[in-house]
Amino acid sequence: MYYFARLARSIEERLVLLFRQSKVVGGLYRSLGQEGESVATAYALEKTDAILPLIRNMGALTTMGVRPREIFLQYMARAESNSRGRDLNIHIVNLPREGAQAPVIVGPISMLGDSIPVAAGIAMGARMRSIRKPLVAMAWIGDGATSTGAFHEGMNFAAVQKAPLVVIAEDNKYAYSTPIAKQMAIARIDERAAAYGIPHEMVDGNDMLAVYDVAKRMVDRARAGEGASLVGVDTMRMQGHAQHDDARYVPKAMLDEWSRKDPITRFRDWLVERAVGTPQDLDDIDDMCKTYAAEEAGLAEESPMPDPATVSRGVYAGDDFAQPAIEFVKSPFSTP
Amino acid sequence: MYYFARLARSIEERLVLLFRQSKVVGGLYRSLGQEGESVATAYALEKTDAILPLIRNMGALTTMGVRPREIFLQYMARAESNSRGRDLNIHIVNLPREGAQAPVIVGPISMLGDSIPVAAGIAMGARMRSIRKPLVAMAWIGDGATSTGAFHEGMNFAAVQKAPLVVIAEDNKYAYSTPIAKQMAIARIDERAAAYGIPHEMVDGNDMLAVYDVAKRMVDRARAGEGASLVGVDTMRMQGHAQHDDARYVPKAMLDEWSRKDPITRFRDWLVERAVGTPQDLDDIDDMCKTYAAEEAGLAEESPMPDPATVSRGVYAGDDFAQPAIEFVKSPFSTP
Amino acid sequence: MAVITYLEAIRQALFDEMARDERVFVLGEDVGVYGGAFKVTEGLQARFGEGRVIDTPISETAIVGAAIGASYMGMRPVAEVQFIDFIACCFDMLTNFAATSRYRNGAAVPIVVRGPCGGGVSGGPFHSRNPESFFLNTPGLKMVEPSTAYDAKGLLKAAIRDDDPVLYFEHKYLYRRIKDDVPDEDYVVPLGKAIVRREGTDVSIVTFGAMVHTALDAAAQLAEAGVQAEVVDLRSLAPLDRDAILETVSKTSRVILLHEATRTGGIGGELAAIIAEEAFGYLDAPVTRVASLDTPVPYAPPLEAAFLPKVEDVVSAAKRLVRY
Amino acid sequence: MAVITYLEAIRQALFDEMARDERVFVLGEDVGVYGGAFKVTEGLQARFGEGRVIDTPISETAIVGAAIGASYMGMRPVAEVQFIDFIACCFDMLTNFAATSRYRNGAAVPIVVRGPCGGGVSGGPFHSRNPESFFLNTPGLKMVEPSTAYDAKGLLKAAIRDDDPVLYFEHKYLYRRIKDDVPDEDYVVPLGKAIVRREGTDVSIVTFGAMVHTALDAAAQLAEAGVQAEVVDLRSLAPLDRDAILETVSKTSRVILLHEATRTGGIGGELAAIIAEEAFGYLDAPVTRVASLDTPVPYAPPLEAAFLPKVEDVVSAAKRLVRY
Ligand SMILES: Cc1ncc(C[n+]2csc(CCOP(=O)(O)OP(=O)(O)O)c2C)c(N)n1
Ligand SMILES: Cc1ncc(C[n+]2csc(CCOP(=O)(O)OP(=O)(O)O)c2C)c(N)n1
Ligand SMILES: [Mg+2]
Ligand SMILES: [Mg+2]
Repeated sequence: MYYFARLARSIEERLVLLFRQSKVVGGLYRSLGQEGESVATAYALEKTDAILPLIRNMGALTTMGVRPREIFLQYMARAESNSRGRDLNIHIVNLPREGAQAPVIVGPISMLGDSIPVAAGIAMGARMRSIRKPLVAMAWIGDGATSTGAFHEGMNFAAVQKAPLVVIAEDNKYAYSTPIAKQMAIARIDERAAAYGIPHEMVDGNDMLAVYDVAKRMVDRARAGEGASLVGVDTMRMQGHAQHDDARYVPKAMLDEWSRKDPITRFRDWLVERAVGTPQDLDDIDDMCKTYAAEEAGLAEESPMPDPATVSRGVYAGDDFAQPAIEFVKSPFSTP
Repeated sequence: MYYFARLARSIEERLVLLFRQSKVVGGLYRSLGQEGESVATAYALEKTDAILPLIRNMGALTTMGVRPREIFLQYMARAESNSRGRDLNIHIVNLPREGAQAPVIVGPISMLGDSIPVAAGIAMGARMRSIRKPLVAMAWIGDGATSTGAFHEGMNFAAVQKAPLVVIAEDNKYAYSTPIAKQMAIARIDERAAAYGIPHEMVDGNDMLAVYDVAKRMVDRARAGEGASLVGVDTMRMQGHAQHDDARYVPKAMLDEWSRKDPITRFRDWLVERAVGTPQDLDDIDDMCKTYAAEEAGLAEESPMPDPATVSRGVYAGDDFAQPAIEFVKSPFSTP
Repeated sequence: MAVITYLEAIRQALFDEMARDERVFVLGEDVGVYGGAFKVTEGLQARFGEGRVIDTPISETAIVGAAIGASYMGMRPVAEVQFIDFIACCFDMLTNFAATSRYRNGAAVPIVVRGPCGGGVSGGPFHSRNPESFFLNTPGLKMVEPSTAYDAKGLLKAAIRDDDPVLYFEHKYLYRRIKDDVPDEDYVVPLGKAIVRREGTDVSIVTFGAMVHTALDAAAQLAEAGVQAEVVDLRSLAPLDRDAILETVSKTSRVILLHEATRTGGIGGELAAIIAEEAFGYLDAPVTRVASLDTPVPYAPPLEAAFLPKVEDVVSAAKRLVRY
Repeated sequence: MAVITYLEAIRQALFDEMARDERVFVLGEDVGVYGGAFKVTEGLQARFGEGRVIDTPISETAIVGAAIGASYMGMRPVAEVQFIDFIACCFDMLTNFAATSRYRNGAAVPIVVRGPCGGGVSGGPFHSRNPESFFLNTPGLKMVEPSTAYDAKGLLKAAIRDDDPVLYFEHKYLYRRIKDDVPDEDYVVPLGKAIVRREGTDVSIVTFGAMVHTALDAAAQLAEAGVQAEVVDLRSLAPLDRDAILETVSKTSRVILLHEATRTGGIGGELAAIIAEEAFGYLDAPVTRVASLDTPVPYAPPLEAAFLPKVEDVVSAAKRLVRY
């Protein structure tokens, strides 16, 4: 888990450099401070389960083995990216292919909340097709996005259908500039689930072990056919909504307090205490992630921009214009 | 309250006759068995508050003093109806007019759930304009309609804004043919409100006094500036969704059981026990309602159908085509 | 061969496709036990079980969203919108998620979203609309609307087998009012292909859905007046059969665009543009639209009658054109 | 008089109207403390307080629904949709509730729903759309889209004072790219009135929004080639200024319909129909649409450049027409 979280952060740090060189097309959204929960929740899944991440779930992608190059290709809108430069950042899709043992990945569309009904359908569809039986779907949703009608309809339908779906609701204190108090009148985001009659728990999102523990329990019950559930994670968005946003609306004291709770540092300290790894081992991993991210970014830069001649291809079926499949990599560390 | 509930039932019984004579245009939706909760909730309001009833809240209209003729005019799509024959059944609207002390009435549009955000806006708007300060808005919503995204967005916004809104969620066991178990995975409909951090209570919807009691408390707190709340009423739709639906999907035993709990009969028995009225008094009221409904229906039948020449009028402002105002009547009985 | 109603033809298509392909399933409000508000799905649940005929909560966005998700996993969902007016409640999911999925990531969305459209039954402003032009400006969607029982069955089978999201509009006025011969054996009516319902040389009436019958009645009256009208039934609204449109215009040089949706912003505009751009040289008279009035759909019968396009409207428009 | 940006003009209109009329208030996502994603509402909350500049949850349907309800109580709400693409999430509330209210019950809905539309900034499929034709078939709504700072201010003031629901589309590409003279004193640009941006005799380019500038560049190039193009800026998309459209066609007999929305099902269809119906006699050449390609809006700059209508496209279309 340490590696996946580190890698996520290294990828984003590399993206910041590319952004400064204006090689990133459009906006760049950081998950700084939230890498822990993204990784620890996805870590509770099988490598063949389904994920529906949002823009801040880079850690879910590294954990499921998405090759970093894929992410750089997307952010730089290159021809070899999964969307062939047609859609933004981590808007990537990987559907079940004959034989392939890869995870199902359905990246977001920008309309917040829409991924929840789709996640319910993926969970139900997999159950009907008995694909990789039993498949569990995991979807992440921001505090702000839980206010959308699509979230409500999708959660309620998943609950009634007892769909094998685990939803991770991220209270990172803000939706763009809007503080959570203007978003909902409940104290704990997981109470959103009370309206659907499904199990829900709140967890310290910056404590990776605690997050993994809750997520694993919810994933297990989903796989056992006990239906949908929601995990509320208490965390903090440590930067602006995107690079253009200096987030001056966030109280400094709040950031200071949360910076002391950085999930990666906390997990690192725990590993050292428990002597699971020495500081040296962990520094090595850090360096490895930095180098790996740099290499992958370099490879991605070699990919050309899309050919304008292809712009009209693939709107409908019947034209053989296929999108490149996502490449997955094994982690250098054995994963249970 | 007895009178208003009786009158609601008499109006609908008269509508059934008109329907059989195919004088009703389109469908006819009964509130048989639910007149009690519609009346008892609306009875908790001031006569100048705002209501957003749905098709089964005939009792809310009688309670707020809408003249029965208005309802017959609407159902028969007559020229003098509030919608001039342009919209169905109780889709009527009465907005604040200079000087007038009438209630604000915003009938439904067919898209279920849409009335909740509008209700939130009415409550917030009245507060901003300090109209009849402080005005309380009451909206009714069916079990099925609580599954819509519009319901969720409206409830959440009203909660965050502490809008003076009381929502009555009617668990009448079915949404058309769909039993509540296929609609939601919660045992009590009022738990929908747990997602919004607002007070909610469940009440026996066929016990008019209990309903009034809860509704009054919620209305009082709304008026006191304490914000939105939700009342869940446990009741039963005693007929099909509309006249065309024989509801054979409803277990006979269930209907028998509920018919023993008829809200009007129960209230009547209570009045007699407490000697508030003799059986004779109440029979007189019953007859009075029957006769009144019949007279009003007769008057409505005298109204012509709309003139086709007016069909294009009043789509936009600037053409002086005005809709007739709703007529209100005082109840023959003094109301506290 | 059997003579069946438009409604029965739709039911048969669903039945046949579910029997043929286990990936096909139906979801929507009251489609199961009740068999749908109009009984289109009657008997399906009894035959295929609750697992493949799913009664949903009142959640159009969840219905379509779940259909998209299930289709990603290899299923072939057919979602019912109880009245097509309520498709407005899932406009976002259809236009932003379903329509763009293949273009963005090569992820096919083989779903069908079907429901009853149209007026003439005193349904009022919220149970009578014709929504085709809401979706016409969104590439990635397909749309069809049958005018006969034969097409109702053949188009629905084609839509279910198609690999793109298809909106299937069934005109509720036709459900039980029209009957025609429908083969028992399997057949499809290909998407994107119009058909000439009546040959003529003087004026073309390009239309679809319930208005095809209005057009045919008008053509019959016109024949008595010595005017030979050609009636073209588009059947598919996206993609449009440009060849068929241009062919009839080149033949008659006079065209009426007839649709039940309100005039301004209706599909008649797109048709007029195609003709004005590509058949300008053939035209001997102005393109003429006959459509509903620019108001919400009124409820009272006399108002709705004044609102909807009538046979006389088509006849007089045609006479104006031939006199031009 | 002061030279200000298109964005500043919108901000001033909001500021002036809120100062002028206490019933006017603003609601939307991040419009308060942050001043809006594009800073259009910057400074409003500081001046008018949290009560009149309301930060909402992410709930477009609630935003528009609450605006309708507040307008029923006499308020004049101006709702912001952070990117106009998200208007798809309140399509139902706008087309079914707001649009029909006056017709059904004589209940006015004086609201404005505004937001940034359009491409050219690598926004991708979900932050670049032009939604006018989604709404063109719904009577009861009005729509405007300014192309200059002067109109941006004048049209927004007119929209806020109008007694019907108005959709106000602001093209994000123009926000900071164009500046022009705007009076300090109060003025409005009336709804429903187009304006001729450049006089010409050989060909008409009927357009609006950011494409007005594309059209003017094309007209300049054409002038060098000896072709005098007239550029008509519609400004209002509903209701359309039929007289202005017919007048320019009668003058030049050749017309290009230019819009940024994708071609099929775009507003060009309605314009073509009006012209084909009412100006047929004047036309010397086919009506010609220049619009974006029929695909979702692609993200990568080379793709988006190929997708959007370009000056050259207009120039060559014009040359084809004059040669016809
Ligand atoms: C339906 C919809 N409305 C508005 C937006 C614009 N928007 C993009 S991100 C964002 C804030 C999201 O906040 P949250 O859901 O808490 O996620 P976070 O950014 O905090 O991870 C908004 C308002 C959108 N993407 N979709
Ligand atoms: C958005 C939407 N979808 C579907 C419908 C069709 N419809 C009308 S009434 C109804 C059932 C409503 O059930 P419920 O909300 O429980 O109210 P009840 O009829 O039981 O009083 C349905 C599905 C609708 N009106 N609106
Ligand atoms: Mg957040
Ligand atoms: Mg119900």
